[in-house]
Amino acid sequence: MFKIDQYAYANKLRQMHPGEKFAFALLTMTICLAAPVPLVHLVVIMLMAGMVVLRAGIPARFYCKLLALPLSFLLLSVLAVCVSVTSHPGVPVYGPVIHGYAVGVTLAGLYQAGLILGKSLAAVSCLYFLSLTTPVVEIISLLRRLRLPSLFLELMGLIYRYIFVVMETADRMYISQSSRQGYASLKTAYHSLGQLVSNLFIKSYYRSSALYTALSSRGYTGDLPVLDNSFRLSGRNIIFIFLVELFLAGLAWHYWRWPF
Amino acid sequence: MTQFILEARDVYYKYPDGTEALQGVTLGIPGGGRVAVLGSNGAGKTTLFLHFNGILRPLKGGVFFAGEEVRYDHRSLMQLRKNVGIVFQDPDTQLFSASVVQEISFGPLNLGLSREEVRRRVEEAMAATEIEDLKDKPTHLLSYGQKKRVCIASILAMEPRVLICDEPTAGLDPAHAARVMDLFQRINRQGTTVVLSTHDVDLAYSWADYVLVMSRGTVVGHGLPEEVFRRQELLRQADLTRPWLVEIHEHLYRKGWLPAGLPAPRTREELFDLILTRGAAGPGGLAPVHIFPGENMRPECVLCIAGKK
Amino acid sequence: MTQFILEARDVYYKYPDGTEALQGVTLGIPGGGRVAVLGSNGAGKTTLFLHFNGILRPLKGGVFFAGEEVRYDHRSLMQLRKNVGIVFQDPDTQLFSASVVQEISFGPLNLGLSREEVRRRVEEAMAATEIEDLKDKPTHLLSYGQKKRVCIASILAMEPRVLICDEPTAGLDPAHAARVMDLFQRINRQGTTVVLSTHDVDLAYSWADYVLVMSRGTVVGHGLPEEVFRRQELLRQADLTRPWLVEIHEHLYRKGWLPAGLPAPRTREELFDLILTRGAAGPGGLAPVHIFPGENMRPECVLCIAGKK
Amino acid sequence: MKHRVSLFLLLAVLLLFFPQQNAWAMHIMEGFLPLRWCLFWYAVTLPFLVVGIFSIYRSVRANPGVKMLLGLAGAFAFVLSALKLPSVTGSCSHPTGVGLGAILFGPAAMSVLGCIVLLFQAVLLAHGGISTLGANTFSMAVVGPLVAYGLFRTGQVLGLPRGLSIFLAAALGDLLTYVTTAFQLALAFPAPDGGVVASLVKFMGIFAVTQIPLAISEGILTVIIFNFLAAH
Repeated sequence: MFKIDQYAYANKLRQMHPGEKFAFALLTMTICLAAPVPLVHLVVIMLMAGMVVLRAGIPARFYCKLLALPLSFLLLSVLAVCVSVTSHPGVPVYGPVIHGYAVGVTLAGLYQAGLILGKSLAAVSCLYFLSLTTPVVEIISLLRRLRLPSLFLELMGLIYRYIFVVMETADRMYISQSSRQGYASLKTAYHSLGQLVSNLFIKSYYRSSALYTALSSRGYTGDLPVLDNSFRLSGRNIIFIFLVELFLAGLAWHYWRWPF
Repeated sequence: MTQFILEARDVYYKYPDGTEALQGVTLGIPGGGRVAVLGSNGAGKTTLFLHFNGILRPLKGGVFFAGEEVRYDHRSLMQLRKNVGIVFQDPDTQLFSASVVQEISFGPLNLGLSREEVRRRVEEAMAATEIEDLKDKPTHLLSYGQKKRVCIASILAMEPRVLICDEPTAGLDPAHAARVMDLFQRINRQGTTVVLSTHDVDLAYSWADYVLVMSRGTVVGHGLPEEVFRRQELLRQADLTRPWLVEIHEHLYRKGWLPAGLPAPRTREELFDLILTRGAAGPGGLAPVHIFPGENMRPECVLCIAGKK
Repeated sequence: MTQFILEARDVYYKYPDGTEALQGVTLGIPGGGRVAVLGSNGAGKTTLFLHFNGILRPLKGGVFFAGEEVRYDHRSLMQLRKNVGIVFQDPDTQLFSASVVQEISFGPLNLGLSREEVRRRVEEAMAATEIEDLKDKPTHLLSYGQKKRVCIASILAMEPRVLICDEPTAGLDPAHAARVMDLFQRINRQGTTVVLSTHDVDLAYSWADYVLVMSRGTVVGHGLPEEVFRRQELLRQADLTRPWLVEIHEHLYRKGWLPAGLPAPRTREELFDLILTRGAAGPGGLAPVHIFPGENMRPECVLCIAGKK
Repeated sequence: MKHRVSLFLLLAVLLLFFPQQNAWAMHIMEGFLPLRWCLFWYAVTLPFLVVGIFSIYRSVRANPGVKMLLGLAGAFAFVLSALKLPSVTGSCSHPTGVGLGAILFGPAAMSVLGCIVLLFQAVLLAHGGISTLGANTFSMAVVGPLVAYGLFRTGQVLGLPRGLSIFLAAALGDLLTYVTTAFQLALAFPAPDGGVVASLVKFMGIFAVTQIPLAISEGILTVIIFNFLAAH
């Protein structure tokens, strides 16, 4: 149902320890966020693309599509950042002047926008690396080892599991409605969607009580203990991650404020 | 071509998740027929049905209704969905409304009919499916069998020319299943083409007048039931078994107990009748009518009579 | 009394919405048996199962496990749920985890076993249900049949003395249904009592060694399959049909083609074997072994040989 | 002021040519906020999560079935946000379910459910992000539900027609979620001339065009849903 999720279960880095992947993604992301160094961002974008496409074996076309996904938000927001409105004649603004206000782009604004663009793409690459190689189940197991509240994690597990079930139900309802012309006009569409959502809610409610029954029959009394998959830590991977982070941090340190 | 009301020509379809559900399906549904589409889980039956209704659009190939290719614009789709109705397998995902009447009127109202016309159709559909007494009941309080009939009524009320039904008897007990199949028989007699998918070979054999066998996204065989179900290799390939009637008939005939030249029986009653009246005659010859011991006789007596014969 | 591992004595149950689901059910499940509970939709099969596991508490009457009445305190319930496992009909309401291993480990962990013991049981259960290769797959990417087997494994891992399964073959095609039934056969052979509900009379007849028939909240008949399925009135009352094998055997026997004194065949193969080897012998006598024409002979030849006999 | 209006119009025209408009634009994407703001919003959100977890914990203690109910509710919320909502402007968008969830489950549980749903949107759909999870949770799972729940309750107390209070709760809950997002962005990126306020106007201007019709759509949908729920 979700391509990212499918790849998470079927990629070449599936058997790598989730802790290693998690640390690699988050440390790299932190360096990206902290360092206003375009070169670092560029290196990270390349590095993650390499890891995802070459090491994990995710098709390059799919990865490119994914990278284009957040562009609509990014371009809109970046527009808001770099467009300035000013009445001070001193600031160099490139754009039309309306009633004495200059509306346009400043050099500094442009630079800031570029910086945000690069930084966001780098951070997104880190997120993609994690979500394309690590199944949600393993992430939850990892968070359990990191001592997050078990209630929160159990809810995460249940929600993740039932997203797919509820989604399929919604899908079937939508198909059944549209085969009966439920979405032929805007008015019927609102009507149908309203019916769909309320029905989906009721179904989910009944399903939750059926699930409670089924789990009670297996001895549920309030906790959901489960056995986690075990993975082996790899010394080589840890050294690799350490070296990469060291290199990125060094790069950031050296080129801080570059090129201005 | 014109005798087919629905046709698929070399249809390919791949779901967004990569499943290649249809891989070059070419088939025709004869107008006015009772068609059974057979195949194991995941053979592509439901995907095919969604194409017949314009919900899915083939990646390659075309779907034809009454000889005309389906274009996927608004008007063409309206026309298609008006004429081809699908009853899905799980009644729970099809029923939305608070009451049975509201549910059945959903489709006709979307067709833009007048209130009176909708009311007439709803009543007719309820009468045909024998659910008049459920009229004001909330749909979620119905039993499984009742829900199934409400689903069928909600499609019937759109008065489609083709009624497609996905696994109509799944989850029903024998008595309810028989009622549903009776209903389809009646609908078909009134001129509606009825297509249904199933993996119950016995049911398909007794009911259908045309059979399509699907396996792994293609049609691997089609024809009259008595022909299709004789092809063991085909059935094996599609993960299906042979109908009881065909198997037992063949065994009796090989053994020499049933004469050749007679068509294979299509229902249990036909088979038992055949055993009763035709059994043990010489090849081709007419069997003498035995005086058959009644059900109330003790088994030993039956044996004696039979033994002496 | 002691030969029953599970018993219900005069159990009444009414759902909060007013449905009177059980109205005085008295029955016993023989330990180590293969028991089929038959009945139409809404006969009360699922409600009964929920009583056997202590999920529902009878309004009147009592449930007994191994001769002891179930008290509804925490310890007694845990004890019961450890010994009686239920596989529900819809796998999606039973599988709460996206990971197969996590899912199976939940029950054993609730029993308070050590991690090593749980791991051992999870592995055994996966081996028994042949799902080792699904270990790294999430449950939402499994097929219906695979989910079903994960559900069964998750109960097996608790090593219950009684395994109850609600409609195990509903929604499965013949090939998958046969695999599931095979699995139950193996589980039973290892000493576990297996109880399943179904409305497939053919399946129940071939598989079970004890049959219970329910209708409208009561048990209307029980006994050995060959006895129960001979009682047509009982089956009609419960909205069931007679198994194919029973019907055909009876017809052949009445006709005098099959000798008396032999037990009715329990599988297709047995029947065809019977026709082949025993057919047309005199009453009670041993039938001569015919040299049977092979499958490759032309039908006419078969007929000639058979006819001359 | 007039000039602000003309700027608004300029951007509005720009946006009409912009292909993708959807409610997911309300999630601040991964890497967009500077590190210190990420940490700040995590810190602000944390107390609400703690309160939410404790409130859920108490409910589960009283009735273990609540856990399954909330699990399904969270899945439902996720699916809701993935549905296509026919917008009055003709394009398609996605409901947020902020108002619906707040009225059905209360704001305390919504903070936890919302946080999990947002996390899954980031991981499964690549909308939002991990670094911005704190900020997004604050706007969508704290402010939105609180506003919606407050408005709904106030409407009940004042004796407004139920439909109207539901509409206001859902529409304004939606709108305030977006205002919060704009505020978060403005704080992180103050304009060189005019500071946070000027920046806020810019961000509001950009998103208002898409969000106001959406808020209205969502309000209407939520009323329809509650009418159906009442009928069942």
